[in-house]
Amino acid sequence: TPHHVTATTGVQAAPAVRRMARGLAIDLAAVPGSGPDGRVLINDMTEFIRSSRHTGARSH
Amino acid sequence: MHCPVVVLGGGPGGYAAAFLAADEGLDVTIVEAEPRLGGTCLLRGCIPSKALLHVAKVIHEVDDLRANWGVEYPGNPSIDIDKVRARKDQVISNLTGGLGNLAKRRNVTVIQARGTFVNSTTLQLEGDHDSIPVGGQLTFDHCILATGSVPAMPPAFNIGSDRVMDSTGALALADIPETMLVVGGGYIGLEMGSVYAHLGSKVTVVELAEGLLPGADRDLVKPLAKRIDKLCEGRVLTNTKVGSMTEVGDKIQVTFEGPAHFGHEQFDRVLVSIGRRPVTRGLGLENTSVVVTERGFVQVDDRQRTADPHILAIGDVAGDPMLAHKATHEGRVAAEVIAGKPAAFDKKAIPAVVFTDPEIAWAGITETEAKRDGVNVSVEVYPWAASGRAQALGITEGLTKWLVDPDSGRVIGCGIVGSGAGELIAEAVLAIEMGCEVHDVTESVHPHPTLSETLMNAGEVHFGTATEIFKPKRKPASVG
Amino acid sequence: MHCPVVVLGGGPGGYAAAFLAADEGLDVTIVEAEPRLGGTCLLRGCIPSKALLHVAKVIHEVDDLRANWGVEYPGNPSIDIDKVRARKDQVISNLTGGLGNLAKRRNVTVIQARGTFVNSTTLQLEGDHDSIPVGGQLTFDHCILATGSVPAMPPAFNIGSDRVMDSTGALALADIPETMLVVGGGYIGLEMGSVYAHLGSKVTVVELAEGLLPGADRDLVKPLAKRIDKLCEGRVLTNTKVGSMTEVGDKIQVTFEGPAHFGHEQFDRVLVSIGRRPVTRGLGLENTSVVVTERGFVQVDDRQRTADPHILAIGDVAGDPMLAHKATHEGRVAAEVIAGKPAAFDKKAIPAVVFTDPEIAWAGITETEAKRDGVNVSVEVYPWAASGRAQALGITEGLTKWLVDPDSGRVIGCGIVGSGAGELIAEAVLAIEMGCEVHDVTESVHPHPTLSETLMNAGEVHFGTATEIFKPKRKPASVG
Ligand SMILES: Cc1cc2nc3c(=O)[nH]c(=O)nc-3n(C[C@H](O)[C@H](O)[C@H](O)COP(=O)(O)OP(=O)(O)OC[C@H]3O[C@@H](n4cnc5c(N)ncnc54)[C@H](O)[C@@H]3O)c2cc1C
Ligand SMILES: Cc1cc2nc3c(=O)[nH]c(=O)nc-3n(C[C@H](O)[C@H](O)[C@H](O)COP(=O)(O)OP(=O)(O)OC[C@H]3O[C@@H](n4cnc5c(N)ncnc54)[C@H](O)[C@@H]3O)c2cc1C
Repeated sequence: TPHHVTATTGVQAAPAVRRMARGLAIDLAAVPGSGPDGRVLINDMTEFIRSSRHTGARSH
Repeated sequence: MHCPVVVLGGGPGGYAAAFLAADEGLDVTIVEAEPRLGGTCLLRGCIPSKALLHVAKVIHEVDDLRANWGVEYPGNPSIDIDKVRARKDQVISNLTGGLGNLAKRRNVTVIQARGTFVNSTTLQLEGDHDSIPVGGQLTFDHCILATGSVPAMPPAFNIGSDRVMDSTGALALADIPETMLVVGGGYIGLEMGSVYAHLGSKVTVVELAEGLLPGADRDLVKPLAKRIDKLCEGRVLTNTKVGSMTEVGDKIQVTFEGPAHFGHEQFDRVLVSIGRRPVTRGLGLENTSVVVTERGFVQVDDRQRTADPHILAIGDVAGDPMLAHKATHEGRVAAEVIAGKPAAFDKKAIPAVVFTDPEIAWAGITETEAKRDGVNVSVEVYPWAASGRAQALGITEGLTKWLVDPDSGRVIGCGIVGSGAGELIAEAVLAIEMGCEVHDVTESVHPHPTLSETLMNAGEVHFGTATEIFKPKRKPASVG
Repeated sequence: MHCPVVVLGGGPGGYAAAFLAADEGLDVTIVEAEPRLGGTCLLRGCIPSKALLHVAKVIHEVDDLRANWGVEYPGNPSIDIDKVRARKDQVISNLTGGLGNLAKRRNVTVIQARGTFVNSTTLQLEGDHDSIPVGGQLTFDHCILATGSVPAMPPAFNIGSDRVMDSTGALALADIPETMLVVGGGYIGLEMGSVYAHLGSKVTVVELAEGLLPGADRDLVKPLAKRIDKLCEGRVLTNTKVGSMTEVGDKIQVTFEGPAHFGHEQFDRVLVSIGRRPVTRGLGLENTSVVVTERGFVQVDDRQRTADPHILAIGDVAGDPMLAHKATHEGRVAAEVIAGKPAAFDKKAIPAVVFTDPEIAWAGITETEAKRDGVNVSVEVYPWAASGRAQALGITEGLTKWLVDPDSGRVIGCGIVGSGAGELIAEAVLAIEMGCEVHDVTESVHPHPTLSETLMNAGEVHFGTATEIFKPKRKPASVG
């Protein structure tokens, strides 16, 4: 079933981070994660937003 | 009458959705056929069953004090079934009364009526309650469909006798029958069977599959199966089909059609608990664009949206697992989606709990699923016999296990059997959602002496370093 | 005799350190004065107290069944104190026997002796057990000091009477005295007082501070204080100093010196539970470079290293909080540090639990600390009266609260009072350690109906959107 797939594969991020990404329409897979094993942390999100603002790369 | 947001069904899915939508500033109406909010869960499900299981548990613990602790109450308890029922009903009234007040304080309109869809934006309201608006129709921008489920009752068992009950009948607690047959060894059958057995009935359980709780991991089921077998004095008939039922005098005669057990037997009451059926028929869904699956569920995406742009669906009607907490979280997602918030139902772990004694709980991937789907996991098991708390309580038959993704070292599943497993699983859910590695769990200080430590200890098993058991993963230090 | 790693003291700190060091491949010896491993916790602390509290809890639940559920056992329980004691001792033997076996299987040498430091790398071993090596000395590369703590007994109370007991005496359960005074309303006094009260003693509690459990948040203490007051039939004397004790016949006469309560009274037994004292005196620490603080604790850094390069210290002897799980985790850190692993004791949350009924538990920052230190926190409280599970169990006096950092939205503290709080706090510890934001907790699916939901619900209070209570944070939708 689908929720197991996300448990083993896909980008790792906490519920609050997933929520933030949804809200900003950011694809989590595009965000470099600094947590253990590439986990995307809130700080990575803020950093990503800041840098995409510079490069205009943000997909909206 | 027009209301921007209508919720059809006032169960744990529906009222959670309605209340959150109201908290988000939306104008909300609940349409519920029954005079009280709460749905299956509150009126004839989770809550009354757990109230009765509490009584069963204390009765069991008194037996244990007598057998093992030198603390003895004279004789057996006298059970005033009217008082037990009254207490259970009081619990329900408190909670359902509370929900009514909360609806008022949130300015959520509650209409007591049966709603059916005339089209994608109109409900026809049947009933005779004052709350039904003139014209008997309600139009909406968004409807959240939360009509839940009802007990499945095959025609062969539906013989028009009060003595053949579904879970609602069993919870009504008309009497404590001398003998009772529970058809179906799923969680509802085992919970209700335990209650009646502790209240004094001779309970027999019959299950078509090879073991109780089909689908659950066998190592989790084993200690419970043992206990149920003892409680039923051996009358647990797995691998057995129930053929027919007939009323014979004031008994129900039941035929067992093997393969493991044949013959017929008479019981004072029969509880049929073989599953639940989503409520999608007779709702006029054919007048909308909502798609209903073969199994009768409404098809939804991860935002709880159906194929009809005006209609969302949540809870039991929207698919498995049919559990109250799934309904509530889906309800909250639906409300947020309508309010334009970035919600989605993308859970990695939905816990399942069997509130028997011992309890069984699991979340995330199970060992059974991992095997079936060929997912590579390491399974780290900690036996409760090694837990100081379990020893102190005399409940050493439990176990706690993690399923770990061997590549990332993350916890992706958890299973627990033992007293309080239903509470303990919550930490595991958080761990799985957070993408915790095993170290995150083992280095979190769990209070001593508690059963929560077994989650930490099962994590330590992964490294071969659990203090209270010896299960080395590294080669032992060269001896001499 | 030389052993690379010696652990002095075989309590939950010491044996955890020794076993992990062995699992890491090191050659380890434990020196323990007593004939059995387990320390205070197992022999005369956590474990026996919790075994007895289990009996107390069931007795309480039977009273509740009678009062509220229509299930009534005829008469009061007969309590065979010898059997209760035997059961408790059996639990201890099982566990301590298990530890002995585990030591063997791990090739950990256990020497039964009192050890004192001759210098930074040598222990003198006193005693007459066979396990003591010829010469009575043991040299080491690393010693982990884990000598724990003992009950504090002021000279004024140390009047040479068996009737004045410390916690060890109370756990010995010599009899069930008719009347008992508990001096000190900390967790040990309240736990043991509850046990004796449920077994039938008339218990009085006297506490110097203004309320029970000084230091704990008052809202958490309140429901417990109410229960203790009922259990003691009003005999809870806070704000009261105990002056002197004298043996008068077979009673102990105690004088109360105000300010809230004066006079004297006689009791069959007195339990002095006013605190614990780390064991650092008489160990020969002056022959090492170990630094002992004014309060008698060994000074350590976050790797459990003392000022002496050969000696680490863990557990009660190494500082507050004096709790078994802190000892164990420090023990594991010490073992890993010696094994060259990157461990440190850098916990954000060490849970504290009072295992009374109701239980109290907290972790991370407390409201009291936040106020004292001027830390800005939002406090989100969820009353258990709104929980379906608490209603079903009839335990609606509890509460669950989160302390949230208003800037980051992260949970940094948690407090719970209610049945099972000690198990529930484990999830909060994990959440704090993981740096969870409130959304992480509220979007994790907590099983229904459980008390673990109150953690989720208290999180929802933060957003003003808890389903079962109405506590809006946003402005209400304009009405009309
Ligand atoms: C005995 C028993 C024990 C259970 N124990 C647990 C447990 O411990 N934990 C757990 O998670 N789950 C448990 N469940 C399952 C749980 O009750 C359901 O998963 C949950 O109630 C589903 O919520 P829902 O809101 O989707 O639907 P429901 O609770 O079924 O509510 C649906 C509501 O919609 C109303 N309705 C239906 N059709 C219409 C209509 N046309 N017009 C107006 N109103 C309508 C119904 O009257 C009902 O009130 C138990 C169930 C049973 C039977
Ligand atoms: C009644 C009671 C209830 C408690 N309940 C709880 C609870 O529920 N949860 C909790 O976390 N904590 C509880 N505690 C506290 C807990 O017992 C201690 O925090 C814990 O035991 C500390 O572990 P330790 O290894 O540091 O020391 P200890 O357990 O005190 O062990 C020290 C060991 O060192 C030995 N020793 C001392 N000096 C020498 C020497 N010179 N040579 C050789 N051996 C020596 C002692 O014999 C002892 O075995 C309780 C305590 C009491 C008294």
